[in-house]
Amino acid sequence: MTARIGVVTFPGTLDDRDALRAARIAGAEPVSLWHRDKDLHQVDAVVLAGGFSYGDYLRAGAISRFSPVMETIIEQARSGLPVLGICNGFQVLTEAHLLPGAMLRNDHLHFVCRDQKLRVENATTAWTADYEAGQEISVPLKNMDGRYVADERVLDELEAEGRVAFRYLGGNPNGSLRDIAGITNAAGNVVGLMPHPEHAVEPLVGTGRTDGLGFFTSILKKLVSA
Amino acid sequence: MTLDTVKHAGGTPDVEQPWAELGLKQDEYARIREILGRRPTGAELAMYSVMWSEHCSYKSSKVHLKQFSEKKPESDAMLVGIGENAGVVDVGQGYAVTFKVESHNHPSYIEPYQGAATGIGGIVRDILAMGARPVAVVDPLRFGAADHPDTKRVLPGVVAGIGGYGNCLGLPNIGGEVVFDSCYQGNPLVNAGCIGVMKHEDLHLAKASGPGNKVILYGARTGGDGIGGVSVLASETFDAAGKPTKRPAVQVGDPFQEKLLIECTLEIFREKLVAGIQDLGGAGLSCATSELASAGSGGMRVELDTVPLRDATLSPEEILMSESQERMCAVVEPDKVERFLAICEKWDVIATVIGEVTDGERLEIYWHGEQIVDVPPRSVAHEGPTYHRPYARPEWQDALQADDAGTLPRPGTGAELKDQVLKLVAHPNQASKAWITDQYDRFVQGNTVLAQPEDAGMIRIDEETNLGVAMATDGNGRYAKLDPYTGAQLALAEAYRNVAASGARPLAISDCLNFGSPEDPAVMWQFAEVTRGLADGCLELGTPVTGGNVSLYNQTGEVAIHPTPVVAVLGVIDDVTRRTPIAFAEEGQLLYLLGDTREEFGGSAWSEVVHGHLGGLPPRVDLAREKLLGEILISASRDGMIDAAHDLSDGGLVQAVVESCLRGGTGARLVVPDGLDAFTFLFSESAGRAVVAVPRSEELRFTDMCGARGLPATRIGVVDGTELDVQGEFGVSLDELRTAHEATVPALLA
Amino acid sequence: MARVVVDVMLKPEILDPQGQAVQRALPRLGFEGIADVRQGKRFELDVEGPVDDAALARIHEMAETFLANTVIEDFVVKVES
Amino acid sequence: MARVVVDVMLKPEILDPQGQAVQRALPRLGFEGIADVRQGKRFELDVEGPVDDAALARIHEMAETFLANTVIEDFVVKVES
Ligand SMILES: Nc1ncnc2c1ncn2[C@@H]1O[C@H](COP(=O)(O)OP(=O)(O)O)[C@@H](O)[C@H]1O
Ligand SMILES: [Mg+2]
Repeated sequence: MTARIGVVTFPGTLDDRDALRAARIAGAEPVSLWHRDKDLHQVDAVVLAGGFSYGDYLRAGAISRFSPVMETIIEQARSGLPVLGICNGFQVLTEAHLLPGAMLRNDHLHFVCRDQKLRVENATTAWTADYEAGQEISVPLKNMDGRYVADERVLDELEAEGRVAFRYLGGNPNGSLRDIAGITNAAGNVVGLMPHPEHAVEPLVGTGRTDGLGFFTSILKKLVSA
Repeated sequence: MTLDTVKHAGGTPDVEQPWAELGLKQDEYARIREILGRRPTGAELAMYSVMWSEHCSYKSSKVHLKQFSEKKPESDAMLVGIGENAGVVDVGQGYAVTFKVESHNHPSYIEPYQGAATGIGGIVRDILAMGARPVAVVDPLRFGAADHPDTKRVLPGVVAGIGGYGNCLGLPNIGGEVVFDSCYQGNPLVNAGCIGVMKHEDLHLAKASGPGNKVILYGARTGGDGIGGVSVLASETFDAAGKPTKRPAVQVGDPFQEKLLIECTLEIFREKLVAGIQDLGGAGLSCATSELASAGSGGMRVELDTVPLRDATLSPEEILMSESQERMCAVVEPDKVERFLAICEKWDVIATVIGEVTDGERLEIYWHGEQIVDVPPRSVAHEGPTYHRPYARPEWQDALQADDAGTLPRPGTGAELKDQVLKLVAHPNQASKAWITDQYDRFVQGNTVLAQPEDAGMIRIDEETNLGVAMATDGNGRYAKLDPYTGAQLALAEAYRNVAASGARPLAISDCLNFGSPEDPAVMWQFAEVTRGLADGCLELGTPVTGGNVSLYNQTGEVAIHPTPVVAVLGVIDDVTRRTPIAFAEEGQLLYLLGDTREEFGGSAWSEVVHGHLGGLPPRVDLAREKLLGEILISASRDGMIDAAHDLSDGGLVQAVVESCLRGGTGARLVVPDGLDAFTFLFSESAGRAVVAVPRSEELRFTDMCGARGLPATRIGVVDGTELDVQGEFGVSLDELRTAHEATVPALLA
Repeated sequence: MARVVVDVMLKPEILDPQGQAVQRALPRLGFEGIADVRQGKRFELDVEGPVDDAALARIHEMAETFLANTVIEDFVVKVES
Repeated sequence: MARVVVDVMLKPEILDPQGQAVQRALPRLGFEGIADVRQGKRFELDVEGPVDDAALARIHEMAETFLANTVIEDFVVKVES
């Protein structure tokens, strides 16, 4: 038995095919979800993939957040559906207030594409259980609006509750407060991060590392054992 | 104002018409009258003027471009040749690849961000129109002097525009060039290339056949963008003040709309819903309708009122000339129209039936029920004027060639050599371009095997079999200025060598030929020499030209840019796991220099960096040798005999070794081979060379192969330590090299 | 048709690198005496029908839920004369 | 300190993809009756010293040469009260 991992395509989503491929490589059954369709087609988990949905016009993620598929995802995420937001997906999750804070233009004002070192700070979420707490991984980072901000109170709360899931190492690439690369909700089912684990699942392409595969094997193990 | 209908034109032969303002010559206007047997209507005049412009008709260049077909090498790979939107080559396993390079030079000078962005948009639609899924882009760029204030305006905007558009489309940027030279001040070159992949059966051509078939315009609404842009921006000598036009000369791109257009079009292809398709680029609807009709059975009728507008005040002439971006035109059988429109609706793409294919031989366009265009489409699209412009070798050419770089003072000591090496790798032209290329997404789509700063970009196109394609673009304006014929062949040879160094087999080329004004006989001579050199070179290398682009009038006043042929070579690799990177990664591996090194410094990076000199002759070209070198590099990669390879080009051996060391994070110890002095060894730019890293276990097999095939292979050192050590001359730490190489561009631009 | 403008600015406590980049460039271009620059967004809405209190209330709601992200941004709604 | 605002908008004839995307989204969010949306930039400048004619002339020049690209954009300079 395997699990069904849904990947949403909004107009302008780019990394949906990569996320589907990553789910497949991890051993899951990949399922395409369409933004206009409220039905999640019995998936066990959802990935909101990277890209420029609606061109990132207005604000990254701001328009997609109001799509029909998000209505269902927001509702089910609140009752435990595992959701991973990567890059644009992370932006959608903050715009939808499933995760606190907001994403802003990189402090250097340029798009940045690089191989990024991260530390996995929380290895208990639905999407990170296959990592060790404190483990260092490298995955591609590529974004224009990757600067994570939230007010001090929220940041302190995230830190205190162990909800900073990933932190940048070797230089903060975008001015994110407290070097935050990704966070989780309190229940650990909703996780968002700027770097792209789905681009780091095969030794042949990208940066040649497979450090991102753990996201997909984590969720798969959790779902299959559940 | 009364509508200038065909009927009205027939009855008013003496009306004054603004043919000169539209860029037509008197004899061209006379020819239009002759073709039509009356004066043209305003709309017809608009169409002819834009389609007969230099940019669309290639009137100055086509007599020379003919050579690419006449001297075409025998190649089984060509599926579609010159003349279509882009050429198509067979890469095996049922796959075909289409690729092309185009220029967006003048618009990018006026509005760097949008000019460059729409350059990417345009080339991507070209590729899409062939039936292919775009899989990667490349961007060969030239700017004025690196420290000139205007470069600081133009470059960041151009780079942000290329990134902003390409990243948003989800197309990995896998290569390109950045060159600074004051000759490009005021005339930066923004060339953009795209690669697309399809199955053989998905090939689509731009033609409208089958009377009764519907003509569908889909994508963005039509606005006043770039009206006159084609003729004013792309074809006239650019005057710095810029001519104020009533409508914006600049197009603004909407990459989000284009992404939808791509996905929508691919879905339409998958369901086999189109009989012919054409992208809208320069000359907009004028071009799309006349080219589709001209290539098809000939007749087409269009109701211009049905075109969805962004600006309701546009006149019919303006609608025909508008260069609004993100539009495509398809010819669809009537029973497939409904499904076609449904797919467009799914992707939020506006689609409208604007006309149909007729069984006549005329392109007829109506506005409010009245006929405003009635022309033979071939006369607009394919039978424009041809110029045999005079050309002559400039009188300064001899003096330039006589100013031999070989006589320049050379470094005398190890310390001087070291100093000049550091200067070389830190010069803006040789420095790391990571500050620029890190603004481009190179990972998207998850198939990028190699990208910058590798010799060639490489994309996997089949996940099961690991079939892949590679591309490199090159062009050295300094060489071409010294000798255009040789310069063109050097551009070709370098791109070819880069592709081979990555392990891929070069198959075919595209080119973008950037020159000054064709009205200057010296420039025309450069153009004639470059095309001759390129055609001869392609014949010898067996790599046909599949298509390309010519950009003329890159000049301010009397001063033209260096002749700058940019060549893109496409290669194929059966198994991308066998690719060869440039990084020296394994200590103890042996470094071999392949090819012959001569004292060749004309046009070299060294002569520029150390002496600010341009003169003499460029390096000699030996294409048979290039071919042999390529075969060796490809065999060695396939059979696992080498772990790294880097071609030698500007900056010579030392530049290549520094790049490979920095990429791998290892040092190297070099020994100057017998018969060479250290300076020539390090800085010469002799063509037909590469440096490779050979595992010790493979050394014998590798040198045997080179020996048996007659390629000189000289052992020059070993991968080792944390510095670059040239025995008996100098040593320099990787850290120092890295700082020199990587700090320059950010310091100039950040 | 009536025009309503919505100005959206980053909250004062949020770093505005775009504004800063503009400010830093000014002296180089020969413009002195600008102590601070903030860059925000301006939306011009063409409204069908009367711009009465009900319409303004709707636009206010639109700004709050959509045009601005109030986690990081403030906004102002103005009717253009 | 005095505040001067520079509003930069794309010229009416220039495509505004951002404004269009916003406008297209509005009906889906339940906001009807907005015929057109244009999105531009708003710069808030804090000016040292008096905002007299000379200062405004300088700001006008700054807007023309730097804040706006007049090939595609129009701008308006306003003193905030
Ligand atoms: N504008 C650009 N866009 C993408 N890649 C670039 C660009 N400029 C340079 N590169 C990449 O940087 C690397 C070094 O460039 P270059 O020195 O011109 O290569 P070479 O000399 O081998 O042709 C190559 O991988 C090239 O593709
Ligand atoms: Mg190279």
